[in-house]
Amino acid sequence: MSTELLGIAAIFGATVLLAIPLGRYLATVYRGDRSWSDFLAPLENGLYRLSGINPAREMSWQQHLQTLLTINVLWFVWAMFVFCFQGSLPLNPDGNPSMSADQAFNTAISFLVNCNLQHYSGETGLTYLSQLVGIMFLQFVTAATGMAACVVVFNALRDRSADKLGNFYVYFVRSITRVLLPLSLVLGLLLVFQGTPMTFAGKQALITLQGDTTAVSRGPAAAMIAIKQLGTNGGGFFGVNSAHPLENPTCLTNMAENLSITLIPMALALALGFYLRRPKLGYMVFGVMTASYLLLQVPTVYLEMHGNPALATLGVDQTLGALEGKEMRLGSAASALWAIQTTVTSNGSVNAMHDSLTPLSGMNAMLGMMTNAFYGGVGVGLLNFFVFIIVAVFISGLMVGRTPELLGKKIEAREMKIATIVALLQPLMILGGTALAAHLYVSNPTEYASWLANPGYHGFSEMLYEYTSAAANNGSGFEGLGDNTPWWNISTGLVLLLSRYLPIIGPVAIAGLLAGKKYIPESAGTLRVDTATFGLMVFFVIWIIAALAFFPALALGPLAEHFSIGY
Amino acid sequence: MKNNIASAFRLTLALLVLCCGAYPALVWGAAQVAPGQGQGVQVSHKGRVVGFEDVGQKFDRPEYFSSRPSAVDYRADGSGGSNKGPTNPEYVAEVGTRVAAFLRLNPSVKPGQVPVEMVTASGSGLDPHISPAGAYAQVERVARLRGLPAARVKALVDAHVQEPIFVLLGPVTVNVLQLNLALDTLTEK
Amino acid sequence: MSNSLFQPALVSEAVKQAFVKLDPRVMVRNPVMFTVELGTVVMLLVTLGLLVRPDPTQGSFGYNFAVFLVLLLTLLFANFAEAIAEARGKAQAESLRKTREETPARVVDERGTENMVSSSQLRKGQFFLVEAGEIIPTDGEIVEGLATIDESAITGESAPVIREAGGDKSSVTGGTKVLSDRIKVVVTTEPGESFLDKMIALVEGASRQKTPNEIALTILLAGFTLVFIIVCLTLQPFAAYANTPIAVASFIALFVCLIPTTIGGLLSAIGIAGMDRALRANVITKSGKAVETAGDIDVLLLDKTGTITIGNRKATHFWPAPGVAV
Amino acid sequence: MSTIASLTDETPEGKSIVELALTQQVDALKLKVHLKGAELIKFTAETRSSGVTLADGTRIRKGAADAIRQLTERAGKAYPAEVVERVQLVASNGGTPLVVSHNDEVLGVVELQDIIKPGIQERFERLRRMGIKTVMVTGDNPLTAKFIAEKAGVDDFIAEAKPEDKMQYIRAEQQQGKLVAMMGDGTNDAPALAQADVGVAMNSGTQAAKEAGNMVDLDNDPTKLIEVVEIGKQLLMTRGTLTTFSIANDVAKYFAIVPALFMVGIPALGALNVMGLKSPQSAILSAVIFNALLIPALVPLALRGVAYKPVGASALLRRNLLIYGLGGVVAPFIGIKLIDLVVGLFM
Repeated sequence: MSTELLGIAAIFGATVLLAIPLGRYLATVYRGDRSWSDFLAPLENGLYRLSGINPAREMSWQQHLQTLLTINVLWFVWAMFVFCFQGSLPLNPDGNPSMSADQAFNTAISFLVNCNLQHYSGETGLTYLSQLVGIMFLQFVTAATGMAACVVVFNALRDRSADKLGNFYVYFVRSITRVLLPLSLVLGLLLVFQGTPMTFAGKQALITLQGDTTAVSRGPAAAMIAIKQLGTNGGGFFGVNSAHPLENPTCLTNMAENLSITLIPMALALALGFYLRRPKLGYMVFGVMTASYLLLQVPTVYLEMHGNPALATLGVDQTLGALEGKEMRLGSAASALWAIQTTVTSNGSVNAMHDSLTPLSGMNAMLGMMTNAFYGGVGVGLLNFFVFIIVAVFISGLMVGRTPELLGKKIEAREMKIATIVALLQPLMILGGTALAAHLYVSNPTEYASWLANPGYHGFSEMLYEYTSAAANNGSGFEGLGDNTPWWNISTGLVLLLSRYLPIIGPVAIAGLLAGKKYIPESAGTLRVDTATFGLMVFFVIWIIAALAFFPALALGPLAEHFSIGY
Repeated sequence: MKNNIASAFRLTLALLVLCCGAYPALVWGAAQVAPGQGQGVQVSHKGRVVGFEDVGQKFDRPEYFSSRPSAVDYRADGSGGSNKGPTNPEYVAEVGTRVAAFLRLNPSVKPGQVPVEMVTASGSGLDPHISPAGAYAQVERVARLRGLPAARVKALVDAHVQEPIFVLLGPVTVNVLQLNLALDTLTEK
Repeated sequence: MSNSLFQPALVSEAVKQAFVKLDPRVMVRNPVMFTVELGTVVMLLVTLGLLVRPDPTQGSFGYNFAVFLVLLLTLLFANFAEAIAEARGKAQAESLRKTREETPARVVDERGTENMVSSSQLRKGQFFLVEAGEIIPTDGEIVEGLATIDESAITGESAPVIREAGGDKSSVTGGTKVLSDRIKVVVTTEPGESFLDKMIALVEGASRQKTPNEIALTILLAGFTLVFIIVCLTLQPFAAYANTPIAVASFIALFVCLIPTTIGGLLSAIGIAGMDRALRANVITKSGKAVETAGDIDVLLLDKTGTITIGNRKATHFWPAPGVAV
Repeated sequence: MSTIASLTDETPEGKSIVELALTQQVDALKLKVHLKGAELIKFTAETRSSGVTLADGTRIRKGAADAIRQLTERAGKAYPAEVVERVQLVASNGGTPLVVSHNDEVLGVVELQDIIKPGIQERFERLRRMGIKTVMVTGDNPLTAKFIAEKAGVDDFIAEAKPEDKMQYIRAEQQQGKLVAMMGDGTNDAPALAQADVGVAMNSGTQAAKEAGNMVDLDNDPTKLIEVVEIGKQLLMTRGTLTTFSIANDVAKYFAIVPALFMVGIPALGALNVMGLKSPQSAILSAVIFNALLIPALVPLALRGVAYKPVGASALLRRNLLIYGLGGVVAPFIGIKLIDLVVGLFM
């Protein structure tokens, strides 16, 4: 058991060790400084030429957002087309059908917003073409979108006054060519050599050793799984995601895939410091994120390794931990590690079924998504964190007797208004959605009986988790929830859209407004934001604001379930 | 704005070629020299493909080492967990039934020592592994039903215990398919 | 100025104002406390309803009434805080107002003819004369003469000051008293806009506007309030799912406790008190914003003379030239 | 002799020379005798000297070194090298040298020194720790200005300042994004007062200056700005700390009310009742009572303001976070529990 603990410590440690140089590299690439990857410049220039883009044209924050939204709409149309006609398009060896319009809509939206909530099962719901040019394409470009928006904010925070904040396409293309593609290639190759399929052959029928007839689904999985993990996308090739023995065959792939979840989000947090040439700022952000993350992670590992207390009296030897919904080859510790890392980062891929986690572990997973800023999704996690920084800067600025300022820019009513709206969104979406669903369920429990796979408090947790996952653009689920109904498709779809774009628009707008303000050089009276003290303040703000809003809901779900064991 | 749309459209096309053409082609090319040529590593017995090394299969005949319970009955063209909540009374009762069944099948195992993976469903429903404890608990039964000395079967299990990669990544496991395959080979000799 | 924060006279006035300020049209300016007022009204209705028809799920009448009373007290306390801050300013304004009472003014026209008019009739650009022992009728600048003036009425400083024509010390303030000599003054403000008038308006809070920081903070507090409105509203269906009906009193109590009533109730008192503290330091600020900005100052320009050094230079040595005896 | 020249001089400098003379046992009364029938020569910008011509025709002059030098040299008298040296030495020490002549013959040099206000260094040190740069504005020459600036501990100075120099300095600082405050009284200060972010006019100042600034100091005390800065900081700090306190309170309130809401329906949630409150109803009443009492309890703090200490922003934040953040989390646990003990007696 202690080797399992060492194993997850090694995964986490390796991620941090890789994230630091990657952070430096990201800063270099986005600043446009010389780096070893400059041999890719001709490829990028080719892309700009083909697309008629002038990479030297700088954009205002409004133009950035306009560009971002325009291209997103195009991708949506493209994805809809692929999913609706996949049955008649090539690369469909298993003869899977086209999607219905509403399911195509749901899937397109879900992948467009980098959420990857799946209301289909990969083996039967998609063709290989859809997996590649629909799903995998969106997994690349939506991750790059988040990163590009994040770099716009980086740029806006530099110590000067400016209206022009670089070219969106440049940030976007570089995110793909310099970061996502190379890393995906490395991970994809590792997966292939560990046994993950990369084939265009269809599923294989066979007779098992003891004589049963079965078939094994396959496909061009390795390439897609790599970007799924790296881009905090999470939508798996197979139905059960990385719990599937072909999607995640060994502990080595598990380490690599797990590491890939947090790698870029961690590196981006550090890159903030390197980009602004204030490395301490990056370490502060990283420190707050890590402390908060560990607050969720440590108890979860402990709980999952100590088994399900509800089974305590049944005569089961639980020295291996709680294994319902978990894979033997991965073990309870590595599954607990993944469960929290995937939820704090809005990745949403799973290597164990979250519905079967012990109650408080489930709560920690939800808290990771409710706060949605501990590392967070690629790019967007830092944007969420940025909103908390604004609130923290505001309150602590007042506390030291100065008009609050962030890196030399004054925070005023307009910025506060935007930050408040974005901060409000999360509780509104999660609590509002769950309240409506709970109300519907209570008003007609027989009609909606198929919704909840589990009764009581856990059933409530399933609904709460679903909206939390949607609002965090996470995509993981308490999968017992019968969510392929019009109600869940429509309501989560709306939540997805609002929760993707407002938290991008808001922080970019704030940063854009700040960038246009006069830069005030630091003095002894300025509150430095790259200190441990300010980090403590941000920590305080996130936990008080983000977590407390959900306390009553969590009390009725996981907490009630937990305390009821053996009561 | 019009320019914007045109650029976005052309960039989308270019990236489709790069990300969905060139990149998967590279991975696919590499797969051709990987174990299983990217088709998945297959396992044959007597010249017949009986399964994939990494994909678990159902063993409910008592002369085989059993696999873990599966929510999808090991149908590998799908996958899935039970999604049972930890305190769901129905679920707790089900585990109780499985514990009783396991004890009945393996009378040598004392209550309280039933390995957890043998009575809980895996996440994928296709878990190919059990723990060494889970295998050893079944040795007595399998040996009896196959008419083999228990020590031989135990030695077979010993030989199939897989230590974690780098000593620390993951738990110690036994691949049920390979164990049963070896068992069949041993019996047939 | 007394050090005591709670002088009896001020407190009784503030208590009265605490009730007056319950008017929803006044309360609505403070979103946090306004929602508390709404909650209080609901509590009152529930309590009254229980009188008519007892309902065991809502708890006893006594309990509900107690919750209502505490909520009402919360509102009154918040209003009291604002009122006591205002009252301190008002008391000061009152003493200033006494000095603004109508005073006779001796106006002179171009030909030197003198005319007695009331101070309120003085127009900008007119000239008037003041002699020792008279009160200066309005703000102006000395054009002729020099006088010692007692400004204690507005500064509280009893030592007389010297004002003279020309140079930088030519300004006189209405309401102050000439102690010696005779001066001719040109009126520099229209009636009702004199320094004294502005000061009174200011301390009374009539021209008090929310400062930028205060506005931003109000937005944040409104945000918090909205979050907790969401939390409380959604709790009802949650509780219904869990089969644990919640009494109205509990809902409102939860809501009122969660929203930032402490800062919400004290916010305007803090702002008024800030201006008031400036006033106590004998500084008149034209807006609350200026006080806030003062807190942000990075660079301070100070005149050497009078600030850094005492008055003027002093002779410290005599160095004789060679062959000269002292 | 210089004393004679100064006796008639009503400027502060002149008076101080007399004072100095008195300390050196010169009999002022005896001197006064000399003045009978004397003709006073006023200081003008052209001659840059003043003095007196006694009844017997003796000309006594004092003034700027080069002015007196001109006088002596025009009269064909020697201007001793020692005097030149002394003049330079005095000037470089921050003093103002006045050369005194008797019938165009140089008598010596009077050294005028600025007396720095006692305690002003500490105030500047305090300002520095608040992160505020202090700039001294003076009409003195740069050499003198530098000397005094160093002695008083100000960070920068504007020497030989004309009104437009102040303006320019303020503009330059503002260009860098800094907020500038200044104090002024004269009409020629009005533009600078208007330009500054905080302009404090002296009440004794001209109407124009009072109109241009956004504050008026009734005491005409030039150091008042320091107080105003602290008041501004206190105002913001009070808001910030009370907001923190208010929000931090929610933790304890949750632990009081949430168990109270659900304990009846879900007894297991009684585990959240960490304060061991007596009953759901007493818990709710205690929480709202605590919430209500907090307002009057904090009124004195709101009115007085949170004390400001110039210890640097981070240290200040740490201190306030500890008192109002941590205190805000802990205090209501104690407060609500105590109130519950009392309320419990009645329920």
